[in-house]
Amino acid sequence: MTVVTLNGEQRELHEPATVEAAVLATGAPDGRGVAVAVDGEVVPRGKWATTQVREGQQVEVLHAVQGGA
Amino acid sequence: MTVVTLNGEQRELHEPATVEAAVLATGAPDGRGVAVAVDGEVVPRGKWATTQVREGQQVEVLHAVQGGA
Amino acid sequence: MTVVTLNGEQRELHEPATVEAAVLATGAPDGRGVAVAVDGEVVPRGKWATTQVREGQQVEVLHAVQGGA
Amino acid sequence: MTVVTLNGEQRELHEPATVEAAVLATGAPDGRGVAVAVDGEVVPRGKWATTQVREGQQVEVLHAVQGGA
Amino acid sequence: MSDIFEIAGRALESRLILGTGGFRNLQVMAAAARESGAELATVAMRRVDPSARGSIVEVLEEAGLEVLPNTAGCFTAREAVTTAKLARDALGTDWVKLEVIGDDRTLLPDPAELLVAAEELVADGFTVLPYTSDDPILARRLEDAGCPAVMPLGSPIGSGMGINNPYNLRLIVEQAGVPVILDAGVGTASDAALAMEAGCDAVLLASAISRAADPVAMARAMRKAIEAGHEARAAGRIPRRLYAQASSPEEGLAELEGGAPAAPERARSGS
Amino acid sequence: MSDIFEIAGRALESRLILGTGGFRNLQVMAAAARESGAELATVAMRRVDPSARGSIVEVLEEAGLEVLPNTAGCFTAREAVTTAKLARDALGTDWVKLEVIGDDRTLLPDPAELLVAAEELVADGFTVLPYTSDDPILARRLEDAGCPAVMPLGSPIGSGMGINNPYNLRLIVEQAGVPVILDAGVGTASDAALAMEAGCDAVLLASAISRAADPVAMARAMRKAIEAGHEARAAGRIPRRLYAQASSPEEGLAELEGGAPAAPERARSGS
Amino acid sequence: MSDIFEIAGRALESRLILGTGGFRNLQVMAAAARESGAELATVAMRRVDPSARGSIVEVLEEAGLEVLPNTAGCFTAREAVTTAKLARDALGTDWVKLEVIGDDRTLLPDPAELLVAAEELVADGFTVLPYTSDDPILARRLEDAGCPAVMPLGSPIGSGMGINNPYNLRLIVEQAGVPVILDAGVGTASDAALAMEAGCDAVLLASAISRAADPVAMARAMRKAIEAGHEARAAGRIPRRLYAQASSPEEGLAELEGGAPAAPERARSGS
Amino acid sequence: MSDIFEIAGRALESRLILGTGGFRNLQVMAAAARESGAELATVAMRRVDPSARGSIVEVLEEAGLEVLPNTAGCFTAREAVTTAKLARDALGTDWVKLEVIGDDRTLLPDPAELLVAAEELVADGFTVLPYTSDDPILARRLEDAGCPAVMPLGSPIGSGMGINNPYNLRLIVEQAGVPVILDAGVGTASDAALAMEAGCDAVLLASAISRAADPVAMARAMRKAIEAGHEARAAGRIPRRLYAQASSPEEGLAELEGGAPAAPERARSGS
Repeated sequence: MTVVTLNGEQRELHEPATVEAAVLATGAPDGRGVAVAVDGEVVPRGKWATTQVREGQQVEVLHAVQGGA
Repeated sequence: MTVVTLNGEQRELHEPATVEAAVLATGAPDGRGVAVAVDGEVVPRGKWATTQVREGQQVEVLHAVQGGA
Repeated sequence: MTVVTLNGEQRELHEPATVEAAVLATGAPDGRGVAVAVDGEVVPRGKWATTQVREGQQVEVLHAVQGGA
Repeated sequence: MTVVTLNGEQRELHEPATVEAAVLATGAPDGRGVAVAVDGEVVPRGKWATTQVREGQQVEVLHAVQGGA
Repeated sequence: MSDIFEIAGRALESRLILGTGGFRNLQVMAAAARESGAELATVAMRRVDPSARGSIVEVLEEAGLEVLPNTAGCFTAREAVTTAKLARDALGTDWVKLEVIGDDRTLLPDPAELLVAAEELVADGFTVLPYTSDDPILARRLEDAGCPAVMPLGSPIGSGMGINNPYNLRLIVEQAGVPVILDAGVGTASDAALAMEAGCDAVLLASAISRAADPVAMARAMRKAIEAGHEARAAGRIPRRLYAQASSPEEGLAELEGGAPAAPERARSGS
Repeated sequence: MSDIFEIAGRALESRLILGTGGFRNLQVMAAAARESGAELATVAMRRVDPSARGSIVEVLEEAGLEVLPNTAGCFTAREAVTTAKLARDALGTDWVKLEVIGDDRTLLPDPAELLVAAEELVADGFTVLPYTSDDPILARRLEDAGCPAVMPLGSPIGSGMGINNPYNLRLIVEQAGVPVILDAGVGTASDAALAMEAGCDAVLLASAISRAADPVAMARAMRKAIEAGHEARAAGRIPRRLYAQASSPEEGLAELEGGAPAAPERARSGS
Repeated sequence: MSDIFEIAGRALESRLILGTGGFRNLQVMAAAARESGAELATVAMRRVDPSARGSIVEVLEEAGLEVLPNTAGCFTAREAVTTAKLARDALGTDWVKLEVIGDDRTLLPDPAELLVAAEELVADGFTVLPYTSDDPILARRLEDAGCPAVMPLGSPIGSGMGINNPYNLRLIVEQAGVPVILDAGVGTASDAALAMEAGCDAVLLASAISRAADPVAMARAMRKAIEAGHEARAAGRIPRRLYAQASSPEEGLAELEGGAPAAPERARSGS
Repeated sequence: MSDIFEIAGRALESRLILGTGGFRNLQVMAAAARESGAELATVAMRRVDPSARGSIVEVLEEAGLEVLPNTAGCFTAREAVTTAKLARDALGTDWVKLEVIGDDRTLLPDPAELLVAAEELVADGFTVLPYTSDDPILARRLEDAGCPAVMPLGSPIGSGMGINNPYNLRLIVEQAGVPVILDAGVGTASDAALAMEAGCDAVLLASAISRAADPVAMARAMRKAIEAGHEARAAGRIPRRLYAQASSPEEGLAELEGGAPAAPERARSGS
């Protein structure tokens, strides 16, 4: 188990704790329209499956919403 | 007795019901700084003593106050 | 001959010097869209033929033009 | 002789070509109210006498004037 | 500001009234008139000029506009009343745009003469549309006198300064029981939109269109601007607020600093 | 102000860009978007919310608009740069509307952080459209940094105050070698027309439409206002003049006094 | 704007005229009056109230001010004329500040009634100072009627909005052959300065002083502001220019870059 | 706005700071300086000119003013920093009015270069008074950088346009923890009064005085205007209200119609 901060909340990820697993854990239906940053660095879609997230890292999974001028 | 409207109120004036009597009835200490209109016509100070007011006339006794731009 | 001021100019009108004659003298093709004032008084279309203009009168024959807000 | 650009003009300075010499060469009566930069670096008053200026250097001798908001 | 625009019981589709002064020629006038969508166009009464080519009345009617005579050039109630009667006789209409000018440099209306002329003409059965100053009291007196609309100015005729006193215009609109038509002063599209947003029912435009470099293009622009201002008022604009209102959600903001430096904290602390 | 409106070589028909913040829901947004005629709509990047219904990207694409991600909510260059990169990865576009906010009460941009972020993103191949203050020098620095357009504010986001400093906007337009897009502050139609008359190439509208009582009607009004302002500028407005210019012929005036009294003479004598 | 300020041949030192309405009591009024430097103060005519303590006339005279009766509260020419006659009989002055109000919400003057009252009072030998709108034509008619000064408003009495239509005020000043006294609307010092810079000969102030948090301090501020505006006009202000004018010498600039980088060159190249 | 005006712990009596650019000669400058009451006057640094007669420093000191060097004419942080150091060496003061210009046509400040220069000079122990734009965020960044006052512009140097964006000035004043000194743009007395009413602590004036037709008279007018604006703010101005507020008592009104006709009733009924 790896504990990370996923979109601001403490979450446990089962091994292998990849970015892809983190994305699924957010409940994003599929990855379309979604992007990920780990500790403030973007992890390109192509590397989700092969990028491990480590204990205590900050994972942000974002998508487009209404907003802004 | 003559009943007139003095500064908007029904007032009885003893005979002789002159403008001068009306002015006194308003409680104006003396006539200084005061002017009078009867039924919308000015009665000059000099004619107060000799001008009779008739039953039902409208007597206005005015003086200067704070006001206006 | 009757001399009048027609639209600001001295003009001689042959007898009978009617308003109608004055209108024609202005070169207005026909009376359509035209109105007449003699000495500042309007002479209705219906009375042109029967209204005489007298020596020295001021006859104005107007029509609509571009102008104004 | 050392040739420098003194306040924008080519000037020859006799040896020893010090900053002090340059200041005098500008015709500044005395050094009061004056400051000097050589190649964009300030040379404090205290070092004028001991600072040599080298061939081709840009010497600026400034003082306060009317100006600016 | 109702969505039916009626003057004296007569419904109008267009909220743009065209003044015909200043056009190079009748052809340009007609083209601009069509583009503007106007249904009414003002005309002046002048001495017959045999040399003049073409009848403005016919040209306007071909373009589908009706003629509204004005009393431009009159400096007294008497001149204006007589001119109105001449127009009625010449053009067969008892509608008149009443102008009584008080000064030939500013062409501002003369309040007292205007009121007298309006009362006389109303008594004589005219439908009187008075060109007035932006004085709210005068506008009410004209309405009291029986004018079925009031036409306050934004600024002097042909000045292109726009609306010099929006506050007075607002008072006029608030109090008016008849349509308010902005007359004179409009320089460009935003001025016309502003007038409609202020609650005017229509705008009269002459020089702003006729003297523009391209009158036909300006006519189209003005038509859109008047519709835009009228629709914007109906759509309910946002209030003016002193500070910003975020239009982006505050929740769901990512933490992307990876260790926030002082800068953003300071910034967020606001003032 | 040319009549082809291009950003970074991409031609746009519509001069209205839609901000999506503040709409009650996606349906209203889509209806207003259609009515506005916009081709581009900005979106913000936020944390995935599984409960959220409907994808804004799909709704906008159905309505025929393309998505332009913004960096709303970012207070530092670093946050903004990362957000832009996330948007590129999520949405497959290297266009970004760059916002770096300096204060959460006024949401005014931070000039220094903005410039840094713009330089970084341009270097990384982004097409950067920066939301900037109305400072003409900052606008030029952003253009010098490689931004293919600049987006000065009229007044704070959502304030509806309109254009607080028309003079600065004018300077920006005069000096700009890239399109100028007014961003933020518009409250109603005349504000948008004014921006176009000042020479802006386009206007970005969010709250003015989304928070109007009737967003769809306001979208239509704004579309007309922007066209009106743009066409009015092209049509060549009349100059502002201090005094009136008669729009009626001075010649051909009738003499209707039948003996002119003092009044009109006095009047005509002017001042 | 001459430097001697005379009304009807009477020279005045102070260009501030005080309105007495709105002061908490006569003591505050007297203190503010002294601080203001005013020589004239307006008073209203009302029914005798025996309970009232102190005579405003005596208090003003002690403070060295002369009384100028007004016709505040009158809505018709007839009321105003009678009130002026009563004031003459009560106070022994044939000067009157003429007010004929057209609406009790805005207290704006009624142009037609005002003109009638002015003509009657002038005929009766009064020195008539009319409170008028900012309509330049009405101002001229009042001058033509024999008023030795005109008192246009900046905005409604007590509104504190300042000068709503500086353009009209400018026209009034340009054309007037008598002193122009701004009356009503001033809110703070800069409004009063602005009026004097526009060429007014004096300013009448009531609420702006009497209802300020500290009337005495405001009286002092207004006195200075009126002097400042008057002196600034006489001193000849710099013209407004669209671009900057360097106030530092361009010659004698040092070369301090030690090899100028691109930045300053770009900057200097301007736009 | 406190009533003690202190910059970096140094108390100043006068809220007028004089810029010395634009005076015909040192004699006129000295006379205006005395009349203005200023205690500080800015000077520029330029190449020694042996032909120049008279030392500005001596003339100012005789007139009782202290010299505040500026960096007028600098287009980069580097030029400005070096100029400040030269001024310190020449004049023995570590105070500097920092100007870093971004464009030679508008002389507007360059925000990024200005911030860099301010940080460097503060680090070097200078008391930095930065000439800045009216951008509230930039003003805060300068305060954060350690500037003991900020000097936002009203409009470009020498333009005489006054305060182009009162809203931004208001934001700067609201948020500032240090004195705010309006710098540049003032044209006449009311502009200076307005700045003080907006809450500025002082005003810097150069062209407005030095290029006036009568600089000495304008100096006196400006001194009064600044005091007037400052005192008016302290005195608590009346609020702006949309409608009038009668300044005459409603009670005690006489009935003078002798049978009231319709007119006044209609009038009183208001709208």
